[in-house]
Amino acid sequence: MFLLDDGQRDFARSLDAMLSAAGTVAAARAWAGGEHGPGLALWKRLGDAGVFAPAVPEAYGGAGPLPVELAVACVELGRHAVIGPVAESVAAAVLLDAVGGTAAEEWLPRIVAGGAPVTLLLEGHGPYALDADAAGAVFTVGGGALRLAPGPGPLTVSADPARRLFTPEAGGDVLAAGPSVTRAARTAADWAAFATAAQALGCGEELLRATVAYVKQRTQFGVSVGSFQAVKHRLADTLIGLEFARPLLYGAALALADGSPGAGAAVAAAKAAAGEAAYAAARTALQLHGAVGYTEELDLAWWLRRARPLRDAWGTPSACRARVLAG
Amino acid sequence: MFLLDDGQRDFARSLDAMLSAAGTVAAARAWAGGEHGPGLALWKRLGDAGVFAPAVPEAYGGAGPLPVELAVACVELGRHAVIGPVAESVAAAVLLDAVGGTAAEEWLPRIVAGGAPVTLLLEGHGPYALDADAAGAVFTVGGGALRLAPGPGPLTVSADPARRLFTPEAGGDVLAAGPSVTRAARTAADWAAFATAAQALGCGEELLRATVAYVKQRTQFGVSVGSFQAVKHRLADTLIGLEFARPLLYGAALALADGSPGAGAAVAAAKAAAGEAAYAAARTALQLHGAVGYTEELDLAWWLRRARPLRDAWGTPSACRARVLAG
Amino acid sequence: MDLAQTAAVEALRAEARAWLRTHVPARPLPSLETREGFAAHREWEARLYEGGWSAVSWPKEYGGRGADIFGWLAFEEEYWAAGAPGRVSQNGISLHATTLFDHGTAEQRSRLLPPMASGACVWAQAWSEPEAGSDLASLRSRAVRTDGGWLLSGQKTWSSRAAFADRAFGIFRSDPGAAKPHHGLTYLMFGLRAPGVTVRPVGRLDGKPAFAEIFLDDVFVPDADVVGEPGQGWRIAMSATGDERGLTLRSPGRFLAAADRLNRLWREAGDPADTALRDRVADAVIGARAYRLFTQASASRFAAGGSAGAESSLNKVFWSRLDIALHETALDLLGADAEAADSAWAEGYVFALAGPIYAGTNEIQRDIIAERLLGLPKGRR
Amino acid sequence: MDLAQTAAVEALRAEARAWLRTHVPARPLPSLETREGFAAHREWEARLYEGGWSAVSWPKEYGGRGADIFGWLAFEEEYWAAGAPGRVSQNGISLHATTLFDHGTAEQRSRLLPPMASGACVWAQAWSEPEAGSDLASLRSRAVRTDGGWLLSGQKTWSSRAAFADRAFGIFRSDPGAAKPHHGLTYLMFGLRAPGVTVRPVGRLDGKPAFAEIFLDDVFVPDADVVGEPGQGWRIAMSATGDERGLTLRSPGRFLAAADRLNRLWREAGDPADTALRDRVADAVIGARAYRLFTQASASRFAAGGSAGAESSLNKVFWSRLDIALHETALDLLGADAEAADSAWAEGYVFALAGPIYAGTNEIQRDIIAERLLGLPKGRR
Repeated sequence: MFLLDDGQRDFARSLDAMLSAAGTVAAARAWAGGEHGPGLALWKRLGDAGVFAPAVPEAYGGAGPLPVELAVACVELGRHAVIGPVAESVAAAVLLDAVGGTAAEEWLPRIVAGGAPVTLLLEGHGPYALDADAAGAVFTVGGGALRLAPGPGPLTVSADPARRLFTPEAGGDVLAAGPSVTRAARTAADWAAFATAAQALGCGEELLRATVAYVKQRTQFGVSVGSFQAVKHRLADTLIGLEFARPLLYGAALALADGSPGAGAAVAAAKAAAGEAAYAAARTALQLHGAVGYTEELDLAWWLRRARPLRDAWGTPSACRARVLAG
Repeated sequence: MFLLDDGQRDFARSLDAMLSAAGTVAAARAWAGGEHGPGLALWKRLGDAGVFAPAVPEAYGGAGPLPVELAVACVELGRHAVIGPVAESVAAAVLLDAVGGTAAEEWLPRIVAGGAPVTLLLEGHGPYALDADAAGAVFTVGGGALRLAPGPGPLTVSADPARRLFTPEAGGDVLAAGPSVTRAARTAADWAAFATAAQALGCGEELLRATVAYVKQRTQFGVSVGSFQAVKHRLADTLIGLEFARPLLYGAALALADGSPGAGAAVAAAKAAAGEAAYAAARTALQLHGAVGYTEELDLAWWLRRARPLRDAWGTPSACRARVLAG
Repeated sequence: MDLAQTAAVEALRAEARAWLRTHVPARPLPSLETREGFAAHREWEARLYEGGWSAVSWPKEYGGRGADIFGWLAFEEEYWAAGAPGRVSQNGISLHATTLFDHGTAEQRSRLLPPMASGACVWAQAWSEPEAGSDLASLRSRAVRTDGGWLLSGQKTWSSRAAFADRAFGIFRSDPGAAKPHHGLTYLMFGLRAPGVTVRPVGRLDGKPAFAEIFLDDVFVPDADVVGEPGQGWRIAMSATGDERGLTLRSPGRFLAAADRLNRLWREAGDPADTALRDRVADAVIGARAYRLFTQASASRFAAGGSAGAESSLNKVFWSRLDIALHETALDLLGADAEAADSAWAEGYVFALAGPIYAGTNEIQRDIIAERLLGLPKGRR
Repeated sequence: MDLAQTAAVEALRAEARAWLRTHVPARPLPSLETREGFAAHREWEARLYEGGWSAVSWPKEYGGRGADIFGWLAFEEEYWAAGAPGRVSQNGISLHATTLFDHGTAEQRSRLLPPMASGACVWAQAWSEPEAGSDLASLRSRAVRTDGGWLLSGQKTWSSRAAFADRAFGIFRSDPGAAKPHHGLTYLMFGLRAPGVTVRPVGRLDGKPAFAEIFLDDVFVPDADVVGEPGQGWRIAMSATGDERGLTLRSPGRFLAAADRLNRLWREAGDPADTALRDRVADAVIGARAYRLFTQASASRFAAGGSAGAESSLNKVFWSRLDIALHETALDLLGADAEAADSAWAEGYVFALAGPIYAGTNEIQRDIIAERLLGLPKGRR
């Protein structure tokens, strides 16, 4: 059956409950200001809750690969605007597992436990390593070599201030090299796209929920804003976008689980659909909140500003569409 | 002033009045069935009304080039779903005038008088010559030579049955040859695109008018369909599309009148905008008429089916966009 | 969570694929919406029936295979992937038959279903009336009680397939004094060549008589051809348009096959550098895949005892938009040939244009989504 | 019909071009929405004023050039094409000044306009309140009559520029007992650092304090700072947002320059084979050209004695959509750099996002278009 089973649903519910109480927006605000304490504490709780276990094999203390469970977790992280290099830690886990050796032994148990976020930069995926200053390790892959970057490098401020972009210092120790590293990096990028698609879906779902709640209580011209047909139809379209992205996400999870040769294309389809749906949800949320949504005073801003970076990170819609047709 | 002057407005009004009484839909129905009588009679009246004079210089009995007046006329032809090779006759006039010689002397006076529609096929603009079986002459330009096709060739039925597509027989007498023919053909194609853009605008305007009238009188669930906000907003968007295409059309007319080097790009901008706006108007008209609009029983069908061919003929939106950026 | 299917479904899929490979006509049949094409499609239904493929989800006793929803979805994927002809019996098999299973008598089922499945009797629907399109509750056609049956009078319109079909089903006002407009309606069946029936074919945009107006003048319908209780027509008709119908109105197999054809057209005719068209082809492929997986999820919920409900409105808006976008993309790919009316893409485009209008306009579907799924206030439009 | 301009307009254009070539700062000023940038933009206004370019359409006596609408449009084209800084005095010059010309006294004009034009006094608007966004008639802030003037109390919000500006203009409820909600309002001016005024800057999405909340606690306004008759505030405010304002809210010159920058970015950074982005760049170029020509037509009608009326709603929806599409295209062209917040494109994108919301949401504009231009029924929404 193409439905989450009881265990998967329970996992989602318990994460949702934990994150609802965890003050994720306060952590984001601090993180944006360069104060990592609350974010790292939250990260530890994510590890305890088993968020990273689906990305790490049992041999290193995880439970993976379990892409469905990973999607479930990342949707909840997106729903709660959790900060940190989530997709990057997932991708690093996949990369290190494929490469093996001491780097895997050193870092995978820490990743699974939430001991430290790690981040990475893969050739062909832009110049930035997310949140490198807060990461326990900054991995880079380029020219067939996996390296540990010597430092986070300079900061570039993102449109979402809780996403901190760094251009890692070049060089660093080579941890592994050869065609297997390049292959592993390709797979890792697919997993990063997959985790990002899941976060985008969760982000879009929360934007829709918050906007529906707002238009129900907000009145203009003496009536509920939510009673205007134009508002209703725009929200209906937003729901359609999200509802049809979700099965693509879980379909991609099953393709990753099978190691199917079409997994990359399936991930790309999910990423394009979830990214576009989440961005459309953000545009809708902003328009229907009106001026108050345009400020950083509402917590909503942490979702509004994240939707577009999530749409583009680890595969723009255009790149994903090309990948879908390439098969 | 960027406004039609009194004479131009009078020209539009008198054409509108003439065509409202002329039974243009009946002519279209006959034309679609291969019966040319009513259409050719209408064509003669177009000539008498001065529709083709703006495309033909005074030396041949016309009044041109007067692109603004030509746009005014073609908008009205589009508004009334007038059949026949309108853009093709305009383009042939421009081509023959540039080439000169006996062909110009023979055909331009007939074109201006509405004595016979003529059609043409220009290399690089698809395989079809519109309405070749009803045309007094079928001109072709290919390989630097202007020819008179020996026959209309076989018929291909169009999605708009009143647009009859022919693949003219190859060969025929060479009327002129050389680089000047190729240059003239390029200019002629711009004028064809311009006349088509004008027809598209008129077609879209009539689709909007008819749909607004329909939703005002049609009721569902006990209220006027036109009172639903979703309907109102869709019609508002349709109006915006048309209202912003119109100045592009007249801007292109002025560029053609000046012989400005950017005239081709200006025509392309008008063609893309008017074509897309008219097609959007057709989609809106169909959706808001509902099932009754989906039949060929309403006269509306003659506009609904024409909008898309007008969007694509003599330059698809994509080709026009490329031309705009090429300058 | 998985997409694994039962052995029965996989066996059905394999058997269907094998049968279709040897039976699907090599050349496309003439258009279903012409007299000649209608006859050819009726013959094809007979061949499907002989193979046991006409109505796979029906019980075996009526010519089906007792397939569950997953079996039906698998069959549909194979059917459309094989390039098999359109289904002239669709109105009967997926709409009227559902009603007969839920509300008909055993006698009605054994009398009506086998000829429906074999194509011997093709059914048209007769819901809409000139003043009652999306607003079915305002129906005016009457059924007046008479000895041993009812006399039908009035006018039906937008009756798909009625130009060439044999019989029709619809609802009629049997109690004009009923308290509410959707009370006092009765679900009845009648022959399209019965005395008092006049069928006037109506051409759709491409001129093909895809539907008809039906004029009824004291047409006698025996009690045996009333479905369910008189006066319950609205409830019966609505139940057939609900839940599972949301899943079976347009199968994902259709769109998977169409997106696949579009992708092939793109590889053959497309300019590889034209990313604008490439993105639209990719969106069609993604959309078809999304629709397939969404339907698998809905079917899973349905099989697990859930109900589809307003979800089918999401479905309707999605596939109808997908269908138009897919065909518009194909036409743009065809360049100058797009204008030619006699291509499969052109016919598919005209067919797709009806999607956002019929079976409840997309505007109404969005109202339903907003009110029932998002809980937004009703009433103001 | 032509696009030829008068000799006066062409002379103005040539003079403006020459002046701008030598005066526009070589490096972009810091963002207008920061304290540092606000000060730099205020200095730029002083330089514009010295050159006589601050308010070209004002009469010469107040520091303008008496240019007509065509002159203003030509100046704006030159201004933005030259890459000149954003206008920190825009709210005053194009909105409040219009009101002063129409409804102010000679004393008010000579006292207030020159410092407005020189940047010595930067004005903020104070229309909206927390419970009155697009629905201005429900304003609650009060003006209570006192000796020689009025006492203002209440809260204003979404006050653009108020974080760093000097004075503000707005309407206040002076007669709470008036029969209708848009009666009994008065148009007043007050200092943002006057006793009783508290300004709380509000960060927009990118954190910059582009507007502020203004809390008023018995703020004294002398009678000399009432514009027009007390009680007529609604009519006065509406007249400033009508007709010509539809033309001058966002000049075509802005979008022509932005589309031109986008086209350059495309040529530098774009993949020539990427027709998907190429089409969007072309649409921005076409859109900017359409907006320019549409505005020329409106200005011509206006100059010929026509009124703009509901047409300005077409305008508003068009440019606000164009602005967002243009900036989204630029961001997509920038690739990974799109996410960086400190680019002109990123700031322009955030600014563009406000377009469909402010000055009457696009939803309200579409209602107006449907009702006033298409004659569709009012009331139900």
